[in-house]
Amino acid sequence: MADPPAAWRDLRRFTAARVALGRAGNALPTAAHLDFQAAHALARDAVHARLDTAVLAADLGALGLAVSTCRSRAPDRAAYLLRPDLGRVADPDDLAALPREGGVALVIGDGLSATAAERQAAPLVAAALPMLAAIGAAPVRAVIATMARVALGDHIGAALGAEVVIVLIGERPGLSAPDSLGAYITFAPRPGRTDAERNCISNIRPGGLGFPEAAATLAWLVGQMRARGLSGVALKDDRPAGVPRIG
Amino acid sequence: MADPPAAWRDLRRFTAARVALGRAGNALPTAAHLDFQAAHALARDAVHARLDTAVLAADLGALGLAVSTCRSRAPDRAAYLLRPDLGRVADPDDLAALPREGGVALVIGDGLSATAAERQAAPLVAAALPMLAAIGAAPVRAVIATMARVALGDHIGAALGAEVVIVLIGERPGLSAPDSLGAYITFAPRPGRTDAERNCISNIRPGGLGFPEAAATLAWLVGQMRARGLSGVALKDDRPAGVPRIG
Amino acid sequence: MGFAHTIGGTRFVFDDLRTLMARATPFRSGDALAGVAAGSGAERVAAQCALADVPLRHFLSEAVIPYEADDVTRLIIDGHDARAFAPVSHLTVGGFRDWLLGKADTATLTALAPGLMPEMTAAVAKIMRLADLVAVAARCSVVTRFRNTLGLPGTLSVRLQPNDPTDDPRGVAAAVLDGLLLGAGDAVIGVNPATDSVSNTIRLLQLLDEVRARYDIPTQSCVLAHVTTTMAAIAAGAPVDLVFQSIGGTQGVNESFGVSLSLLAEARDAALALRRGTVGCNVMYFETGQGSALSADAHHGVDQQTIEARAYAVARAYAPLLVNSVVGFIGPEYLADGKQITRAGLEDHFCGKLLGLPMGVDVCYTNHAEADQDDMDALLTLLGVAGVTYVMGVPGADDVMLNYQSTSFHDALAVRAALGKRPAPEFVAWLDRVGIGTDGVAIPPALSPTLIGLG
Amino acid sequence: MGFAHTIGGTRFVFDDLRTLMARATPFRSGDALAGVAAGSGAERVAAQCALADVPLRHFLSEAVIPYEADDVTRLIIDGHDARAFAPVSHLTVGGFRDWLLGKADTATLTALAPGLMPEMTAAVAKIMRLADLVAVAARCSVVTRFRNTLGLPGTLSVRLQPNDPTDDPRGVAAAVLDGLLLGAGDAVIGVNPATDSVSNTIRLLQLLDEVRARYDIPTQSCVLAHVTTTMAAIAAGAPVDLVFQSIGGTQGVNESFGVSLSLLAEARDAALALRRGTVGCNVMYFETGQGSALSADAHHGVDQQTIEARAYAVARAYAPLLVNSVVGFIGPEYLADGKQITRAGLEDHFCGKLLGLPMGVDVCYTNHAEADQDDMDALLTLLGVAGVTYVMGVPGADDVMLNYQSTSFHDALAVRAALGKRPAPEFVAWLDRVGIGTDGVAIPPALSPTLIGLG
Ligand code: B12
Ligand code: B12
Repeated sequence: MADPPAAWRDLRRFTAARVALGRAGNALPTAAHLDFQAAHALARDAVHARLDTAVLAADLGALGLAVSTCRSRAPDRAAYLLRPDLGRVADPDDLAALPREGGVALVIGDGLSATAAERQAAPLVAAALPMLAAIGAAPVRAVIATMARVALGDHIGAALGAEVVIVLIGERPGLSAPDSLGAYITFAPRPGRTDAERNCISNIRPGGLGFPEAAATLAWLVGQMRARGLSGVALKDDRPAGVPRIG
Repeated sequence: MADPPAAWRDLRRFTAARVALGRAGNALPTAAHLDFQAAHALARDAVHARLDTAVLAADLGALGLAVSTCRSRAPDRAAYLLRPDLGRVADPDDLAALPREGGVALVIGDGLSATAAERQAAPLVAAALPMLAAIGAAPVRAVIATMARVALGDHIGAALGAEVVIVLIGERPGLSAPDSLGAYITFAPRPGRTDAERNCISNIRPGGLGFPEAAATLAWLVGQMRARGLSGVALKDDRPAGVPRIG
Repeated sequence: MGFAHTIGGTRFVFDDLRTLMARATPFRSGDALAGVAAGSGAERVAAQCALADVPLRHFLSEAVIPYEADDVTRLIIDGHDARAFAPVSHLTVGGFRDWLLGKADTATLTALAPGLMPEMTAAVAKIMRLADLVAVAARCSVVTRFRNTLGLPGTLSVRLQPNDPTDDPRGVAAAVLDGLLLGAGDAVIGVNPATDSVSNTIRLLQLLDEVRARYDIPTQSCVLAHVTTTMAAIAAGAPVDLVFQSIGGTQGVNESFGVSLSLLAEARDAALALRRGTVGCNVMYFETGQGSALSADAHHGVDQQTIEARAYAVARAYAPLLVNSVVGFIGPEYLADGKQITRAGLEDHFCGKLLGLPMGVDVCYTNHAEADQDDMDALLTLLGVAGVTYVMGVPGADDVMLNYQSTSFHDALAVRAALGKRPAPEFVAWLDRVGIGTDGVAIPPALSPTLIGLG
Repeated sequence: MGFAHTIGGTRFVFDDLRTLMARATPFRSGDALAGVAAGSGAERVAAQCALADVPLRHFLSEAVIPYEADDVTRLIIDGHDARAFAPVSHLTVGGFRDWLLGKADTATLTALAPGLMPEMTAAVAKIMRLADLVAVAARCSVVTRFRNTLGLPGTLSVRLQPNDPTDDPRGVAAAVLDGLLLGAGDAVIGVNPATDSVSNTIRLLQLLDEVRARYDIPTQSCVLAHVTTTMAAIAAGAPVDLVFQSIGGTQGVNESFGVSLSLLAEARDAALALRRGTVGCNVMYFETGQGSALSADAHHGVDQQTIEARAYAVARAYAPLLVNSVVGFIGPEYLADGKQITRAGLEDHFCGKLLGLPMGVDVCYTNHAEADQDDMDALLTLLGVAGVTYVMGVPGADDVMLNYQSTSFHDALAVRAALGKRPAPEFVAWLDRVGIGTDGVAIPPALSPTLIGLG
């Protein structure tokens, strides 16, 4: 009923957020309300989607990477959601099968959105590989981790004897973005690392942070970690801003 | 804190209801609140208790009754609670095993409180048998029904070729009475009878309706049903009152 | 005709209005039991979207249960007031939601009520959030009268429910006094008899009438026996204020309750003839509750919320003083947990109020349901904000005869205090007069237990 | 020493206070995950009964996490105000509940706050129903000030949360304007930066400050970067109103967040030195949430609600303008469904208010939890009745960067309307001045989008 005027509706040009919805009294108009409900039903499905590891392995192999897989100890999706402790620990056999090859480790985990890993991981890696190679930090292998939490990377990185571990993982699905990828990077990975000892790049997806920008930040962080021998809150991204101010 | 004065507390003499609890502001005082919580935890257990059919069969046998058993189609307690449709239909084998012996059928079901059936059924039957015998309406057999709803009696009664079916069944457990028994009596039982075609006697237990009174009403109802050829709303208990008025 | 909508690439089709309504309902166990619930979240939203596009006028031509087969359908269609319907006759269900939340004020809603079919209110409820159900209901005003005035703005009344497992008069009287001392009883003092015999009913009626008279309380009493029992009591000269009956939204469920529309009319006439009301003559008290039609196998494939709304069409034909959805009473087979009970309670209150009824809600649960006192606190508060006409008052929230937990006298005091609500005005005056304060724990002399035989 | 209680014939024993508290907590997934939850309903009630008998004084001598091992315990014990504690020092936990619900008025509660240890508030919360948590919290009053006055009786404020997945200034500005037009933003206009870099943080700080200045809004802004990033921004001369940080209730969880008590003090000093507040100088904004300590493996076997209350002891050491429990934000591993989120939200609000904090609640859920908008409506309404200081305002309830659902600007309008609440007084005056009505859908000239670069 009470549709907003054109000037208000125009705000939609600037953001994917649900602005300028109009009002039905103090409530959302029916159309906006049902739209939200539909998005919620679909996002709940995304949480339960399973990672298609074969396709992902092929995509990563095509980038010249060796590919391994590693399951966490969470037996199924329901357990995964309620037992993060299991999602943080690797299946012992899978872990034992990883070669202790050092260097920079790359882990791609389903996390809370397998869709995100399927869609965004390969393009991001494609963008990042040359930049990492330029600083002598290109990974040689990708480990596809299923039922994974961020901290699973600590175990995998340690098993690989890695200097740095990059974990690309599906962020929890939102109503508007069911496929957003997060990157968590940790220097000298080993079980017991806290989140204060990692750095994070989030919202990687078309419509969010673009692949070139994310890749550049990733390479910059890896370079700094190796140079300074640490990661986490003590390592601040203090590169000057590129995006212009408004006003 | 704010305990009620003695005159108010005295009300407890007249009822098992939670009167004269005092107040903490507008809330229940802590002691009364926790007492309620404890009763709730115990009542929830009572819902899930299973009927000890062996003990009950022995008790009923001791009263001179032949004993059969009949399961409903509800496979377990969880299904029983959410699928009353299954609790109303008899297991076909159990049903087929019942003799078509006519007369007044007696069914004892766990219903929502197996404890009630265990505790109150045998004493009630003991009190009722002589009264029923006096009007030539004594059952010769008791059918112990598990995972039973009231309407299961229609199937059992029909299979027995009974003129009247008496279903004694555990009422849902309350906080103060987890073991209250209900009696549902139906003339000419057959699948499809509605509740408007039954009569009911409820709250049978020590502290509720006593066994002699319940047995008397039961026998009176059975007698009326046989005399008038009907049961349910059209049959009113219009015997004069026995209990004195207050005032 | 059919309905359809596409969500996330899947097209969902719904054969008829009955099916569309059922699939659009938020999940509850009873609809799953009946086999009419949506199969997935996406299907449910698709049904809601399709339902939002249905013109309200369509409900006049497609009945969820055939006219020929059901006297409740006939009551609804024959009684529809086209003039009152006019202001919304051009709207779809979705547009109706917007209209209700936006423009509609109290006067508009009052005038609209006779123009609404229960299925229209059920449909719009299905596409509303809890906050929407609360906001619209809060704007409705329904005032009824017998020996006091119920439903005035700013009031929240309480049925005092002093049940006893043996109908022991002293047990009942003790619970009545307990409730009065805690400010309850303005909606009605109403006992469910454990034994549904005529003599027992008369005995309880006399008891309640005596207590009311001795304490001079401006309220009404009721014994919730079967309507036929109450009629027998009236015939025998018993002091009947209100006639009670459980009703449902189909002919079949009413038959399973042993009642018919004409029987209810007859009972009402009998009660009216007694002329016991002092400030008004609303003499009926009805209880309803989602699931009863399914329990009686009389649901015709219609979802339980829609049937519940149809029960209100039955109720409004008899100008009741009180209508009460006993929402969590029947059990988990129909409403499995606190979440389902909460939503159903607010839907029922909303639909009843829109249809012009003095809606109370029995905020309650059984021990076989997944619910607890926290759920009740939440629902009671929401209903308070929604302007519920009345709720139950049971000693310590534990009904020792019906074996379930409802709201306590304390709960009613708490919600009144939290939201600044008061009892019916005549009752407030009485509380003041006899000296019952809002935070006291004493028995004022005027309410001495000995006056009602509790020595 | 141990504790014990018998329920239904079974005697339950609890080794220490930490265990007793954990077993007494209403069920939630996080405590089950941590292995500290009660094994049955009966054990839980037994623990509640035993806990009710524990003297409040006992908390002074038995810490749930050892003094030597944890700086939060040291903060709590060293900072305990024995004089303020005196009025309740003779009470047990159960007696304290009665006292709170009965006698305690606003002035009494305000004076009591410094005398309470967080564990005392957590303990009493565990034996309270939702209605109790609401009733007591509603009597607390906590007023804070920076560029306006928050927490006055009858007010309900809103954090305007204009997040953007790329921190695009125009996206943020558009969401800010949308919120202002819907009456949101009096608590703070606060962006979570997608990228936690110093330059990006400064850029966002400048943007928010410009919008505030152009529109002349009596409110404060905040960029919710890590405290060390904000300190770097202050050092670089950026316009910082409030310093934000996530905190928890143990030294370990704070370490996992990369913070320490001294770092927080340093940050506060830096912000105070800027003297940007006009009506007051509460310069800190903290967020907390049940489960973060367990997630960081820093919970010491203590239940999550108790640790959450301990986080408030950290918060109150820095006189914050705002504290916010992000109750449903973290996910179902800690609070599985709407019921658990609802209870936790009201517990957190209650404990925070009792401890003297300006508590807001992020009424929210994620898509991996069993919750929906109905649950949010219920919790928001309950919090409104409980007098919550502020809630979130997110465009259409959908945070497109943090990927969760919170309350919308609309929700805030609805709860204010339902309960007769208003924004902070300075903000009300501003809304009037610029011409934003309560039911309008127009952009007044004073808020022209072009003024903030949205051409
Ligand atoms: C639940 C309940 C209901 C539900 C039943 C629906 C359901 N699916 O459960 C509803 C709300 C619909 C209901 C309605 C009525 N009930 Co009723 N109900 C109960 C209650 C609280 C629990 C019953 C129980 O635990 N049964 C055991 C389980 C295992 O049985 P079930 O197969 O699952 O359920 C069946 C029975 O409960 C039966 N039933 C329920 N109420 C009644 C009433 C009568 C007279 C009969 C014959 C059968 C019957 O219907 C169910 C479906 O077949 C009892 C109180 C108690 N302490 O027992 C009162 C109780 C049995 N009901 C009572 C009454 C009076 C009624 C009504 C007649 C009220 C009215 N004036 O309209 C109506 C109509 C009943 C009918 N003829 O269909 C009285 C009976 C008094 C008597 N001695 O005759 C009782 C004792 C409560 C009371 N004192 O008011 N009821
Ligand atoms: C959930 C969440 C949290 C939870 C984490 C607890 C939990 N058990 O999940 C809580 C509320 C505690 C939290 C806290 C913080 N978070 Co956070 N968080 C998120 C969120 C919403 C989702 C993360 C996710 O889906 N992970 C995927 C799943 C599969 O991973 P997981 O193993 O289950 O969970 C781990 C990660 O989520 C990790 N994590 C969560 N937040 C952060 C932040 C940083 C910097 C790091 C390194 C790790 C980390 O901790 C979890 C446990 O190990 C993201 C937003 C987004 N769109 O992703 C922000 C986000 C990652 N968090 C962010 C920030 C800034 C923080 C804080 C530093 C805020 C502060 N100022 O204190 C703190 C501290 C984090 C820390 N060092 O421990 C930023 C990171 C920005 C950046 N590029 O560096 C994000 C992008 C949101 C934002 N823009 O504000 N967070």
